[in-house]
Amino acid sequence: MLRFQADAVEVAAVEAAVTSPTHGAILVFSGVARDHNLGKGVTGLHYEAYEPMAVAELARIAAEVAERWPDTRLAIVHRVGAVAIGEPSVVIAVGSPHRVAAYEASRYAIDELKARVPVWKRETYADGTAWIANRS
Amino acid sequence: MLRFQADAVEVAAVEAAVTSPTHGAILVFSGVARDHNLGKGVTGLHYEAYEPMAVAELARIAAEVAERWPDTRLAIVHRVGAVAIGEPSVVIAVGSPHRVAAYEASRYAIDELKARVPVWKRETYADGTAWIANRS
Amino acid sequence: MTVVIRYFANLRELRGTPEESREISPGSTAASLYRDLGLPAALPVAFAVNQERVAGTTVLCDGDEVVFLPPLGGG
Amino acid sequence: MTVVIRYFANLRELRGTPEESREISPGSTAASLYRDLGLPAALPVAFAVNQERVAGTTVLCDGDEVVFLPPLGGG
Repeated sequence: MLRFQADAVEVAAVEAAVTSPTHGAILVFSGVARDHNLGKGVTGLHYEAYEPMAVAELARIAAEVAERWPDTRLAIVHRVGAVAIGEPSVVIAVGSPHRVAAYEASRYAIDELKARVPVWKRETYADGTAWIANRS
Repeated sequence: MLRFQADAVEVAAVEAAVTSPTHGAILVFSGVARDHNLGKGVTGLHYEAYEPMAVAELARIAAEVAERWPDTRLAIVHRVGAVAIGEPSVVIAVGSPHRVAAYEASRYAIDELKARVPVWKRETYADGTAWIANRS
Repeated sequence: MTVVIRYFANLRELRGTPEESREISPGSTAASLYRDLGLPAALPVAFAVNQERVAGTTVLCDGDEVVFLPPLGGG
Repeated sequence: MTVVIRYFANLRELRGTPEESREISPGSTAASLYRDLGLPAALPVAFAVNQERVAGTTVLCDGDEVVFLPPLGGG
Protein backbone atom coordinates (compact mmCIF):
# COMPACT_ATOMS: atom_id res chain seq x y z
CA MET A 1 0.00 0.00 0.00
CA LEU A 2 1.77 3.08 -1.33
CA ARG A 3 -0.66 5.78 -2.33
CA PHE A 4 -2.08 9.27 -2.29
CA GLN A 5 -5.70 9.87 -1.39
CA ALA A 6 -8.07 12.76 -0.83
CA ASP A 7 -10.01 10.94 1.90
CA ALA A 8 -9.01 10.87 5.55
CA VAL A 9 -6.52 8.08 6.34
CA GLU A 10 -7.80 5.14 8.31
CA VAL A 11 -4.73 4.45 10.43
CA ALA A 12 -5.87 0.93 11.36
CA ALA A 13 -6.08 -0.02 7.67
CA VAL A 14 -2.51 1.14 7.01
CA GLU A 15 -1.33 -0.80 10.05
CA ALA A 16 -3.26 -3.89 8.93
CA ALA A 17 -1.43 -3.76 5.59
CA VAL A 18 1.90 -4.55 7.29
CA THR A 19 0.67 -6.95 9.96
CA SER A 20 1.63 -10.59 9.72
CA PRO A 21 1.83 -13.43 12.25
CA THR A 22 5.61 -13.54 11.85
CA HIS A 23 6.10 -9.87 12.68
CA GLY A 24 6.84 -8.99 16.28
CA ALA A 25 6.99 -5.21 15.90
CA ILE A 26 4.71 -2.74 14.19
CA LEU A 27 5.54 0.94 14.09
CA VAL A 28 3.06 3.50 12.82
CA PHE A 29 4.16 7.06 12.19
CA SER A 30 1.52 9.74 11.66
CA GLY A 31 2.41 13.24 10.56
CA VAL A 32 -0.41 15.36 11.89
CA ALA A 33 -1.53 18.79 10.72
CA ARG A 34 -0.67 21.24 13.53
CA ASP A 35 -2.57 24.32 14.57
CA HIS A 36 0.52 26.52 14.37
CA ASN A 37 3.79 26.76 12.46
CA LEU A 38 6.66 29.23 12.71
CA GLY A 39 4.72 31.22 15.27
CA LYS A 40 1.54 31.61 13.21
CA GLY A 41 -1.88 30.07 13.80
CA VAL A 42 -2.71 27.57 11.04
CA THR A 43 -6.39 27.01 10.24
CA GLY A 44 -6.04 24.45 7.46
CA LEU A 45 -3.67 22.65 5.09
CA HIS A 46 -3.76 21.77 1.44
CA TYR A 47 -1.44 19.19 -0.17
CA GLU A 48 -0.69 18.87 -3.83
CA ALA A 49 1.33 16.06 -5.45
CA TYR A 50 2.87 15.42 -8.85
CA GLU A 51 1.21 12.11 -8.50
CA PRO A 52 2.72 9.74 -11.08
CA MET A 53 6.24 10.80 -10.11
CA ALA A 54 5.37 10.85 -6.41
CA VAL A 55 4.04 7.30 -6.54
CA ALA A 56 7.14 6.18 -8.44
CA GLU A 57 9.31 7.83 -5.78
CA LEU A 58 7.40 6.09 -2.98
CA ALA A 59 7.99 2.80 -4.80
CA ARG A 60 11.72 3.52 -5.00
CA ILE A 61 11.82 4.32 -1.27
CA ALA A 62 9.95 1.09 -0.55
CA ALA A 63 12.45 -0.86 -2.67
CA GLU A 64 15.34 0.71 -0.75
CA VAL A 65 13.70 -0.18 2.56
CA ALA A 66 13.16 -3.76 1.37
CA GLU A 67 16.82 -4.02 0.44
CA ARG A 68 18.21 -2.50 3.66
CA TRP A 69 15.78 -4.18 6.07
CA PRO A 70 14.86 -7.36 4.19
CA ASP A 71 12.16 -8.76 6.43
CA THR A 72 10.14 -5.58 6.88
CA ARG A 73 6.82 -4.65 5.31
CA LEU A 74 6.05 -1.02 4.50
CA ALA A 75 2.87 0.94 3.79
CA ILE A 76 2.63 4.68 3.08
CA VAL A 77 -0.53 6.72 2.60
CA HIS A 78 -0.29 10.47 1.97
CA ARG A 79 -3.19 12.90 1.70
CA VAL A 80 -3.79 15.27 -1.18
CA GLY A 81 -6.21 18.17 -1.14
CA ALA A 82 -7.56 19.74 2.04
CA VAL A 83 -6.40 18.31 5.40
CA ALA A 84 -8.05 19.51 8.59
CA ILE A 85 -6.03 20.40 11.70
CA GLY A 86 -5.49 17.27 13.80
CA GLU A 87 -5.80 14.88 10.87
CA PRO A 88 -2.79 12.89 9.66
CA SER A 89 -1.37 14.15 6.36
CA VAL A 90 0.82 11.05 6.10
CA VAL A 91 0.79 7.63 7.74
CA ILE A 92 3.73 5.23 7.47
CA ALA A 93 3.44 1.71 8.87
CA VAL A 94 6.31 -0.77 9.17
CA GLY A 95 6.00 -4.38 10.25
CA SER A 96 9.17 -6.23 11.22
CA PRO A 97 10.25 -9.34 13.08
CA HIS A 98 12.46 -7.13 15.25
CA ARG A 99 11.88 -3.66 16.59
CA VAL A 100 15.25 -2.09 15.75
CA ALA A 101 14.64 -2.63 12.02
CA ALA A 102 11.13 -1.21 12.41
CA TYR A 103 12.45 2.03 13.91
CA GLU A 104 15.24 2.39 11.36
CA ALA A 105 13.03 1.62 8.35
CA SER A 106 10.24 3.94 9.52
CA ARG A 107 12.58 6.83 10.05
CA TYR A 108 14.29 6.25 6.72
CA ALA A 109 10.93 6.22 4.94
CA ILE A 110 9.68 9.51 6.41
CA ASP A 111 13.05 11.26 5.99
CA GLU A 112 13.31 10.21 2.34
CA LEU A 113 9.67 11.03 1.67
CA LYS A 114 10.17 14.57 2.91
CA ALA A 115 13.36 14.99 0.90
CA ARG A 116 12.41 13.33 -2.40
CA VAL A 117 8.68 12.87 -2.99
CA PRO A 118 7.16 15.70 -5.09
CA VAL A 119 4.48 16.92 -2.72
CA TRP A 120 3.76 20.49 -1.69
CA LYS A 121 1.99 21.95 1.32
CA ARG A 122 0.01 25.17 1.52
CA GLU A 123 -0.91 26.50 4.95
CA THR A 124 -3.93 28.72 5.51
CA TYR A 125 -3.82 31.44 8.19
CA ALA A 126 -6.32 33.99 9.37
CA ASP A 127 -4.74 36.48 6.95
CA GLY A 128 -3.69 34.44 3.92
CA THR A 129 -1.84 31.35 2.70
CA ALA A 130 1.74 30.24 2.09
CA TRP A 131 3.51 27.27 0.51
CA ILE A 132 5.74 25.75 3.18
CA ALA A 133 8.89 23.84 2.31
CA ASN A 134 10.43 21.13 4.48
CA ARG A 135 13.62 22.18 6.15
CA SER A 136 16.35 19.98 4.68
CA MET B 1 -2.00 6.44 30.38
CA LEU B 2 0.48 3.98 31.90
CA ARG B 3 -1.13 0.68 32.74
CA PHE B 4 -1.49 -3.07 32.63
CA GLN B 5 -4.70 -4.66 31.48
CA ALA B 6 -6.11 -8.11 30.78
CA ASP B 7 -8.30 -6.91 27.91
CA ALA B 8 -7.13 -6.49 24.34
CA VAL B 9 -5.49 -3.10 23.72
CA GLU B 10 -7.42 -0.62 21.62
CA VAL B 11 -4.53 0.96 19.72
CA ALA B 12 -6.57 4.01 18.68
CA ALA B 13 -7.31 4.81 22.33
CA VAL B 14 -3.60 4.72 23.25
CA GLU B 15 -2.82 6.95 20.28
CA ALA B 16 -5.63 9.35 21.23
CA ALA B 17 -4.08 9.70 24.69
CA VAL B 18 -1.00 11.44 23.22
CA THR B 19 -2.69 13.41 20.46
CA SER B 20 -2.84 17.18 20.73
CA PRO B 21 -3.29 19.96 18.17
CA THR B 22 0.25 21.16 18.84
CA HIS B 23 1.85 17.79 18.07
CA GLY B 24 3.08 17.22 14.54
CA ALA B 25 4.26 13.62 14.97
CA ILE B 26 2.67 10.59 16.53
CA LEU B 27 4.52 7.30 16.73
CA VAL B 28 2.79 4.12 17.85
CA PHE B 29 4.84 1.00 18.60
CA SER B 30 3.04 -2.31 18.96
CA GLY B 31 4.81 -5.44 20.16
CA VAL B 32 2.82 -8.25 18.64
CA ALA B 33 2.63 -11.87 19.76
CA ARG B 34 4.37 -13.92 17.05
CA ASP B 35 3.50 -17.40 15.88
CA HIS B 36 7.08 -18.64 16.31
CA ASN B 37 10.16 -17.96 18.43
CA LEU B 38 13.60 -19.51 18.41
CA GLY B 39 12.49 -21.94 15.72
CA LYS B 40 9.42 -23.26 17.57
CA GLY B 41 5.77 -22.74 16.74
CA VAL B 42 4.07 -20.63 19.42
CA THR B 43 0.34 -21.15 19.94
CA GLY B 44 -0.25 -18.64 22.72
CA LEU B 45 1.31 -16.27 25.24
CA HIS B 46 0.74 -15.48 28.87
CA TYR B 47 2.10 -12.39 30.62
CA GLU B 48 2.50 -11.92 34.33
CA ALA B 49 3.49 -8.66 36.07
CA TYR B 50 4.59 -7.68 39.57
CA GLU B 51 2.05 -4.97 39.09
CA PRO B 52 2.65 -2.29 41.76
CA MET B 53 6.37 -2.29 41.04
CA ALA B 54 5.80 -2.54 37.28
CA VAL B 55 3.49 0.49 37.29
CA ALA B 56 6.01 2.43 39.38
CA GLU B 57 8.74 1.51 36.89
CA LEU B 58 6.58 2.68 33.96
CA ALA B 59 6.08 5.98 35.79
CA ARG B 60 9.84 6.34 36.24
CA ILE B 61 10.44 5.67 32.54
CA ALA B 62 7.75 8.24 31.67
CA ALA B 63 9.45 10.80 33.94
CA GLU B 64 12.79 10.14 32.24
CA VAL B 65 11.18 10.59 28.80
CA ALA B 66 9.56 13.84 29.92
CA GLU B 67 12.93 15.12 31.10
CA ARG B 68 14.92 14.10 28.02
CA TRP B 69 12.28 15.04 25.42
CA PRO B 70 10.34 17.80 27.21
CA ASP B 71 7.52 18.42 24.75
CA THR B 72 6.54 14.79 24.19
CA ARG B 73 3.53 12.92 25.53
CA LEU B 74 3.78 9.22 26.32
CA ALA B 75 1.25 6.42 26.83
CA ILE B 76 2.05 2.76 27.55
CA VAL B 77 -0.42 -0.11 27.83
CA HIS B 78 0.85 -3.65 28.52
CA ARG B 79 -1.23 -6.81 28.59
CA VAL B 80 -1.32 -9.30 31.45
CA GLY B 81 -2.79 -12.77 31.25
CA ALA B 82 -3.42 -14.63 28.00
CA VAL B 83 -2.51 -12.88 24.73
CA ALA B 84 -3.53 -14.47 21.44
CA ILE B 85 -1.12 -14.68 18.49
CA GLY B 86 -1.36 -11.51 16.39
CA GLU B 87 -2.54 -9.35 19.29
CA PRO B 88 -0.31 -6.60 20.69
CA SER B 89 1.18 -7.41 24.08
CA VAL B 90 2.35 -3.84 24.48
CA VAL B 91 1.46 -0.54 22.80
CA ILE B 92 3.56 2.59 23.25
CA ALA B 93 2.38 5.90 21.81
CA VAL B 94 4.42 9.10 21.68
CA GLY B 95 3.17 12.49 20.53
CA SER B 96 5.73 15.18 19.77
CA PRO B 97 5.99 18.49 17.97
CA HIS B 98 8.90 17.03 15.99
CA ARG B 99 9.43 13.56 14.64
CA VAL B 100 13.04 13.01 15.73
CA ALA B 101 12.05 13.30 19.39
CA ALA B 102 9.12 10.94 18.79
CA TYR B 103 11.42 8.23 17.40
CA GLU B 104 14.00 8.65 20.15
CA ALA B 105 11.47 8.73 22.99
CA SER B 106 9.55 5.73 21.66
CA ARG B 107 12.65 3.63 21.32
CA TYR B 108 13.89 4.64 24.75
CA ALA B 109 10.55 3.68 26.28
CA ILE B 110 10.39 0.19 24.76
CA ASP B 111 14.10 -0.53 25.43
CA GLU B 112 13.79 0.51 29.08
CA LEU B 113 10.50 -1.34 29.50
CA LYS B 114 12.08 -4.57 28.33
CA ALA B 115 15.11 -4.09 30.55
CA ARG B 116 13.50 -2.84 33.76
CA VAL B 117 9.78 -3.47 34.11
CA PRO B 118 9.00 -6.64 36.10
CA VAL B 119 6.94 -8.56 33.56
CA TRP B 120 7.36 -12.17 32.49
CA LYS B 121 6.27 -14.03 29.38
CA ARG B 122 5.32 -17.68 29.06
CA GLU B 123 5.07 -19.17 25.60
CA THR B 124 2.86 -22.14 24.84
CA TYR B 125 3.93 -24.67 22.20
CA ALA B 126 2.34 -27.83 20.84
CA ASP B 127 4.39 -29.77 23.41
CA GLY B 128 4.60 -27.57 26.49
CA THR B 129 5.42 -24.11 27.81
CA ALA B 130 8.48 -22.04 28.64
CA TRP B 131 9.22 -18.69 30.32
CA ILE B 132 11.08 -16.56 27.80
CA ALA B 133 13.48 -13.83 28.87
CA ASN B 134 14.33 -10.78 26.80
CA ARG B 135 17.80 -10.84 25.38
CA SER B 136 19.68 -7.99 26.99
CA MET C 1 9.53 20.66 -31.20
CA THR C 2 7.04 20.79 -28.39
CA VAL C 3 7.20 19.99 -24.69
CA VAL C 4 4.45 19.80 -22.10
CA ILE C 5 5.07 21.71 -18.88
CA ARG C 6 3.14 20.94 -15.70
CA TYR C 7 3.08 23.41 -12.82
CA PHE C 8 2.60 22.77 -9.13
CA ALA C 9 2.25 24.76 -5.93
CA ASN C 10 3.43 28.37 -6.09
CA LEU C 11 4.59 27.97 -9.70
CA ARG C 12 1.08 26.89 -10.71
CA GLU C 13 -0.38 29.90 -8.93
CA LEU C 14 2.21 32.21 -10.48
CA ARG C 15 1.71 30.83 -13.98
CA GLY C 16 -2.06 30.69 -13.57
CA THR C 17 -2.32 27.25 -15.19
CA PRO C 18 -1.53 23.64 -14.22
CA GLU C 19 -0.22 22.75 -17.68
CA GLU C 20 0.82 24.20 -21.01
CA SER C 21 2.45 23.12 -24.27
CA ARG C 22 5.41 25.13 -25.49
CA GLU C 23 7.45 25.27 -28.67
CA ILE C 24 11.16 25.10 -27.91
CA SER C 25 14.22 25.44 -30.10
CA PRO C 26 16.62 22.48 -30.43
CA GLY C 27 19.24 22.47 -27.71
CA SER C 28 16.94 23.97 -25.09
CA THR C 29 17.60 22.64 -21.61
CA ALA C 30 15.34 22.33 -18.58
CA ALA C 31 17.03 25.36 -17.00
CA SER C 32 16.96 27.48 -20.17
CA LEU C 33 13.25 26.77 -20.61
CA TYR C 34 12.66 27.92 -17.03
CA ARG C 35 14.51 31.16 -17.79
CA ASP C 36 12.77 31.67 -21.13
CA LEU C 37 9.40 31.38 -19.40
CA GLY C 38 10.38 34.29 -17.16
CA LEU C 39 9.84 32.26 -14.00
CA PRO C 40 11.42 33.59 -10.79
CA ALA C 41 15.19 33.12 -10.86
CA ALA C 42 15.34 33.22 -7.06
CA LEU C 43 13.19 30.11 -6.57
CA PRO C 44 15.45 27.12 -5.92
CA VAL C 45 13.69 24.72 -8.31
CA ALA C 46 14.76 21.21 -9.25
CA PHE C 47 13.92 19.69 -12.60
CA ALA C 48 12.02 16.58 -13.63
CA VAL C 49 11.68 15.31 -17.18
CA ASN C 50 9.27 12.46 -17.84
CA GLN C 51 8.95 11.94 -14.09
CA GLU C 52 12.67 11.51 -13.50
CA ARG C 53 14.71 14.04 -11.62
CA VAL C 54 17.35 15.53 -13.97
CA ALA C 55 20.01 18.23 -13.96
CA GLY C 56 19.06 21.66 -15.30
CA THR C 57 21.57 21.13 -18.13
CA THR C 58 19.51 18.25 -19.54
CA VAL C 59 18.63 18.86 -23.20
CA LEU C 60 14.92 18.50 -23.88
CA CYS C 61 13.39 16.28 -26.56
CA ASP C 62 10.17 16.59 -28.50
CA GLY C 63 7.22 15.41 -26.41
CA ASP C 64 9.00 15.61 -23.06
CA GLU C 65 6.95 16.28 -19.94
CA VAL C 66 8.82 18.93 -17.96
CA VAL C 67 8.15 19.81 -14.33
CA PHE C 68 9.90 22.48 -12.29
CA LEU C 69 9.93 21.28 -8.71
CA PRO C 70 9.69 24.01 -6.05
CA PRO C 71 11.03 23.11 -2.59
CA LEU C 72 9.09 20.06 -1.37
CA GLY C 73 6.63 20.06 1.53
CA GLY C 74 5.43 16.46 1.85
CA GLY C 75 5.01 14.57 5.09
CA MET D 1 10.99 -11.25 62.36
CA THR D 2 8.86 -12.05 59.36
CA VAL D 3 9.02 -11.16 55.66
CA VAL D 4 6.51 -11.71 52.90
CA ILE D 5 7.83 -13.30 49.74
CA ARG D 6 5.98 -13.02 46.44
CA TYR D 7 6.80 -15.36 43.57
CA PHE D 8 6.42 -14.80 39.85
CA ALA D 9 6.84 -16.75 36.64
CA ASN D 10 9.01 -19.89 36.89
CA LEU D 11 9.77 -19.24 40.57
CA ARG D 12 6.03 -19.22 41.32
CA GLU D 13 5.61 -22.51 39.45
CA LEU D 14 8.66 -24.00 41.18
CA ARG D 15 7.57 -22.91 44.62
CA GLY D 16 3.93 -23.83 43.99
CA THR D 17 2.59 -20.64 45.58
CA PRO D 18 2.38 -16.95 44.66
CA GLU D 19 3.16 -15.78 48.19
CA GLU D 20 4.35 -16.94 51.59
CA SER D 21 5.38 -15.50 54.95
CA ARG D 22 8.68 -16.59 56.35
CA GLU D 23 10.51 -16.22 59.67
CA ILE D 24 14.05 -14.96 59.16
CA SER D 25 16.92 -14.47 61.53
CA PRO D 26 18.32 -10.96 62.06
CA GLY D 27 21.01 -10.13 59.50
CA SER D 28 19.40 -12.19 56.75
CA THR D 29 19.90 -10.66 53.31
CA ALA D 30 17.84 -10.95 50.14
CA ALA D 31 20.41 -13.32 48.68
CA SER D 32 20.77 -15.45 51.84
CA LEU D 33 16.99 -15.83 52.03
CA TYR D 34 16.98 -17.03 48.41
CA ARG D 35 19.62 -19.64 49.27
CA ASP D 36 17.90 -20.69 52.51
CA LEU D 37 14.68 -21.34 50.57
CA GLY D 38 16.61 -23.81 48.37
CA LEU D 39 15.71 -21.94 45.19
CA PRO D 40 17.83 -22.70 42.09
CA ALA D 41 21.30 -21.18 42.42
CA ALA D 42 21.72 -21.18 38.64
CA LEU D 43 18.81 -18.81 38.01
CA PRO D 44 20.13 -15.25 37.52
CA VAL D 45 17.63 -13.52 39.79
CA ALA D 46 17.58 -9.88 40.77
CA PHE D 47 16.10 -8.70 44.09
CA ALA D 48 13.32 -6.28 44.96
CA VAL D 49 12.41 -5.22 48.49
CA ASN D 50 9.23 -3.20 48.97
CA GLN D 51 9.02 -2.72 45.20
CA GLU D 52 12.48 -1.24 44.86
CA ARG D 53 15.30 -3.03 43.13
CA VAL D 54 18.10 -3.78 45.65
CA ALA D 55 21.43 -5.59 45.83
CA GLY D 56 21.41 -9.17 47.11
CA THR D 57 23.47 -8.02 50.09
CA THR D 58 20.60 -5.88 51.37
CA VAL D 59 19.71 -6.79 54.96
CA LEU D 60 16.00 -7.52 55.38
CA CYS D 61 13.73 -5.89 57.96
CA ASP D 62 10.62 -7.12 59.68
CA GLY D 63 7.60 -6.79 57.40
CA ASP D 64 9.58 -6.42 54.15
CA GLU D 65 8.00 -7.59 50.91
CA VAL D 66 10.68 -9.54 49.06
CA VAL D 67 10.53 -10.52 45.40
CA PHE D 68 13.10 -12.54 43.51
CA LEU D 69 13.00 -11.28 39.92
CA PRO D 70 13.73 -13.92 37.29
CA PRO D 71 14.99 -12.59 33.92
CA LEU D 72 12.34 -10.21 32.54
CA GLY D 73 10.19 -10.88 29.51
CA GLY D 74 8.03 -7.79 29.09
CA GLY D 75 7.29 -6.04 25.81
